[in-house]
Amino acid sequence: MKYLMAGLLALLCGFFLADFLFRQQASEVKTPGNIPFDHALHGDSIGLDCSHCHTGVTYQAHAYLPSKTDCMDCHRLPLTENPGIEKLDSALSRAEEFPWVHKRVLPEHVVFHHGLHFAAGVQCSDCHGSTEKIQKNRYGGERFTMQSCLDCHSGKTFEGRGFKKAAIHCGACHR
Amino acid sequence: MQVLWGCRRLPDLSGAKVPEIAEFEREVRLALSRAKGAFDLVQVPMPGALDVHGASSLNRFGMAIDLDACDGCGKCILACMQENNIPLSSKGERDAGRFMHWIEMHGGAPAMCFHCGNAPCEKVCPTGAASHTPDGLSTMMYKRCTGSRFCGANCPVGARKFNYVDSVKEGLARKFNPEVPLRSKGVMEKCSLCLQRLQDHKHTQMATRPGVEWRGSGLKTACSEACPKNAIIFGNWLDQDSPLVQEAKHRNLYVPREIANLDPSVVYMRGRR
Amino acid sequence: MYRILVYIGVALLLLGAFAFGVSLWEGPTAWHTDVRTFWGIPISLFVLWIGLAHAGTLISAIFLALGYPLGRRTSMVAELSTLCSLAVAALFPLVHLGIIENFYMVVPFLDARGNFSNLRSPLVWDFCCISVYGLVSLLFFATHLFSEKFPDLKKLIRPMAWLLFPLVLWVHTIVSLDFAVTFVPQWRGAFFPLYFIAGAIYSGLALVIILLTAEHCRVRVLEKLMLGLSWFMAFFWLWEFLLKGSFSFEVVFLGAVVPQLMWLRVIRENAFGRLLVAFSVLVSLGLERYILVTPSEYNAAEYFSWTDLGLVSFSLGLFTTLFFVFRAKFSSLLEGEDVVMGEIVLQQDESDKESEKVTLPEKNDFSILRLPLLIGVLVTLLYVVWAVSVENTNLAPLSVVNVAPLCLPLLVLVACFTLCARPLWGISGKRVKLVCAVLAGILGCLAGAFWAGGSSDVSSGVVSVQEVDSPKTVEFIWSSRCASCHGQDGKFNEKFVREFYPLPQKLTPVRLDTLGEDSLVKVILDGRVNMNPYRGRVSEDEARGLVRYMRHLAGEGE
Amino acid sequence: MDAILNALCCLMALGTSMFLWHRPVSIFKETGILALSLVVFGLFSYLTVDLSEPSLEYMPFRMLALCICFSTTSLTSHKTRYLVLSQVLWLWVEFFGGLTFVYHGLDMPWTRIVAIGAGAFGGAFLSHISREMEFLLMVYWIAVWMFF
Repeated sequence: MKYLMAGLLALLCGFFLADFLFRQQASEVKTPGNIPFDHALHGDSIGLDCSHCHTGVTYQAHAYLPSKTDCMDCHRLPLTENPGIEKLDSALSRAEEFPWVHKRVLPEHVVFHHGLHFAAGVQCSDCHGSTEKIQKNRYGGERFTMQSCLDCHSGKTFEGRGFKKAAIHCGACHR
Repeated sequence: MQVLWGCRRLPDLSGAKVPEIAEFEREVRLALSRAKGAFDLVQVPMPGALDVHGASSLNRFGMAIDLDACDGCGKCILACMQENNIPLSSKGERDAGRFMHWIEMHGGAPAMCFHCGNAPCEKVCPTGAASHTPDGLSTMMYKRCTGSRFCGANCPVGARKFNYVDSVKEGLARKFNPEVPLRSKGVMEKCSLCLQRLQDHKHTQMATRPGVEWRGSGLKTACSEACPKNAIIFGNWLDQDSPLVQEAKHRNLYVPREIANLDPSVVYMRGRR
Repeated sequence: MYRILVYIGVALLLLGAFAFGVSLWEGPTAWHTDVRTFWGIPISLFVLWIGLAHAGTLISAIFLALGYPLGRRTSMVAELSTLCSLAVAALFPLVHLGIIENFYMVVPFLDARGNFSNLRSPLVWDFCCISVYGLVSLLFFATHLFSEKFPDLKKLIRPMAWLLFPLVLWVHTIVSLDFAVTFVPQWRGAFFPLYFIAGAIYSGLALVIILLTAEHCRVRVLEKLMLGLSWFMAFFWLWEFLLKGSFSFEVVFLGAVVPQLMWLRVIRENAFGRLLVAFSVLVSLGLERYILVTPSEYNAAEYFSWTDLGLVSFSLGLFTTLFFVFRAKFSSLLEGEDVVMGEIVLQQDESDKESEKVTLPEKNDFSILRLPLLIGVLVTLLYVVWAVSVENTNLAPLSVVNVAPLCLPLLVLVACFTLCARPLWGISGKRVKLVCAVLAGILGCLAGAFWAGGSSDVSSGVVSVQEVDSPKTVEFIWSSRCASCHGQDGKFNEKFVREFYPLPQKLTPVRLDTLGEDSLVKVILDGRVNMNPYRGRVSEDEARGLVRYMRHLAGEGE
Repeated sequence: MDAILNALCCLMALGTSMFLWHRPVSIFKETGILALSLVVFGLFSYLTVDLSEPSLEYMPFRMLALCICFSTTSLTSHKTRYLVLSQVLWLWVEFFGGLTFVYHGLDMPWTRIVAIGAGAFGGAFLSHISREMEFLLMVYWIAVWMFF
């Protein structure tokens, strides 16, 4: 009997262990430069939407990242009384032209079009989490899995949002 | 883990030698000199919508190859290789009579995958890597392929190509087109009807002009672009004003006998009516 | 005796091992293929060995089920040969694959990515049938093996035989469908199931006869059966010829003509004569499989590369080694006292003489089987319903016909486990139980890995700033570039500007018109007091477009 | 295939089945008779029907199955069991033959399969088989062959 129990236990443990080890890993890419960027400060609190910095997000495949110039649009003047602000401005002025460059987390055989999903009414926060949630200085803390795509495409998630069922055949997102 | 899931590794291009374009041209000439026998053609009506549950009623993409115009110059083959990053085939492969070309000359006429509406290859693929899109493409999901080659054995016209060698490591592959991933060793591949172009075109339109129905108008495959005689016409069989339908309307359409009752999307045109 | 045979086996194994390694390393280029044939020697060897794996169970199980049990030794030898040739057969489909580590994608189950293998493919059926067949015949062998020591196992043997009876035929039917389903003209044939089963039993009988000769005993009934089957095979070859005009002299000669030598007393009574016939049958069937698998115009057998031969010898060696090692290991258990050593003469009428004492009335069989079968049926039904209803990424829907081939294996597997798991567990010692527990753990790991499906590698590309010349439409530029201060609707983004910036100029239609388009374009590109320069981020035309859009917004504002 | 040919098939199956299972039962005799009858069936269908028609390429084997079904009625022991098994064999031939047709775009002979299946299932519950029952079964099989 006790061996039976042991076997069952081993079975379960093995399953969950292997699942944990082999599951799709979150790919985290550090941004260059030591500027801790806080999405929360730049989001709704000052009435900006993501597309102000991620200029492609509303209508193109890639969301893109702001260039130094884009940052400087606002940071030309000291914006707050916060003592850290000079440090930030000087860091910015020293930063290279494209401070934010990161590796795409999307596998090469997967197609994802940001604009398409924006047009379909999907909010950035639906996949990337709200500006408060996004970790400082991190990218891709989210665990994007094919399952999460499929769930939404086949209408399992976001019932309330009235999304249309989307294609789930391989050719829709893979090449 | 990388070993176990090696199937999902990216081809490592670092250090691998990359062939010159001249080599691709040379191989195309070689392939032309070894053209296969002509198909035994039978006449068919114009393809309609797929009769599969869940098929699109708006789009069914396909091509018509004008046998009267085509002079078998083989420019389409080269264009296809450059669009889809098709690797050169190794010496051993050539000796075995195998090229990776998605387009091959059969009796002086180009032949690629005919994208049968009722494709035998898809039925026997164990993993579902070979599957159909609602708009009539027989697609190949490389990362899902386990290389059982059942599809290849079951393709009546032998349109499927198997990656017998690791073309990247052998320095046979060149990434002309960043949009198309390189295929790893042990994977089946074939004409995708330039799936990437269709996807990009569709996504851009749906993002910038939501609400407008996408019929893929104005789109062309690499081969049809490259053809100097304009003998390969790409279009949407269900769109009355697509160049394909416009042309095919008053021509006789033919397909190889082997696949005549498999509802192919790619056909040959000959003679006017 | 066994030692010598094991040595021979090891020798062959080592000869072939290199070829095996090469084909693992090189992949499908290692053996002969060409433009038309994608498959090759591994698949032919697979078909051959899976065929050989059948006679074992057939002889012991089916004869037993039908009430004509053979001597214990005969049936045990047959079952052992089944297991060993199954082990050999199972290797080759793996070798055949282009990406071996992807074989798990064939398992007909859902993984965490939402992938479901394509149940319409005979390969999936194949995979299930063969794995189930392996497991069940292992259980059958174990039950049969220990039934001497533990008599209460005896009553299980017949019911299990009844379960194996259909399964064994089913498996080879499915193997034949791999071919019959395709569009290859040489493989067309609705009669392939029978053709393959006949071939399987034929070759399997030959193998068992060889093994029994090594045992220094002889079972006449098997020889008679083989001879009888040779006539059936002859007809199948005739039919193939009538249908497709395909005909191979070697195959027919070795497979249908040579066996008739058994009519001669000299050959029949002489062990070497029997061996000769049996081997010629094996060779003929092997050749037939190869010719079948490589449907080229020419006779592909002439194109044998050394790897092909190496793989053949590997399979032979592996079988011989496995078989005789285990044979020696179990020899004490194999020889029941009810076995007539040496000559075993068996007629159907007097069969009960050497038969084991398991001939219970059949009513008993079915009363034992009832519950397991019920459970099996329920599980199978559940699976079918689930498999058909699961949302698969494949366009064409599944039909019952696609799932039907999976039903029997699943049913038999479940039934067999519910039938004999408990008794076997009861008699097994501590070590066995421990091993089982460990195996369960490993199984769990595999299942988990399968479920997780692994991690895709990220792309090599990078994401950076947007280039100017990428296609844009003015509204989008406005919302991304201008709206942060000027507001989506041309009014200000109060939250932002009031707090951090002096208010920008109000954009009334009057003001815009007085300034004029060109100067406004200049402002957008080169900036003004608090207005940022956008040259390099916005093209001139886009700036012009923006001005028009601004005017339009202002117009709406009034 | 037209009715006359079908009738001929049934007759031949019936005829050959008469030779089976006469005591003393010996492997050689039975296998020999079966193999011979297969040859007869094969040549018959080769001469009469057009074999390029895919649905006919397993004719002789269907006839063999039918013949075995007929022959079981003349058994003396385990009649019920072999009656069921022989019908299952026929079912087997029809079902997997049909399966290959499905993949070639033809459709499954469902009515026939269901009919044979019903026969096999029902047969399993016969306590003993009288002469009349044998006759009825034969008629049933012939009907299945002719009309489905």
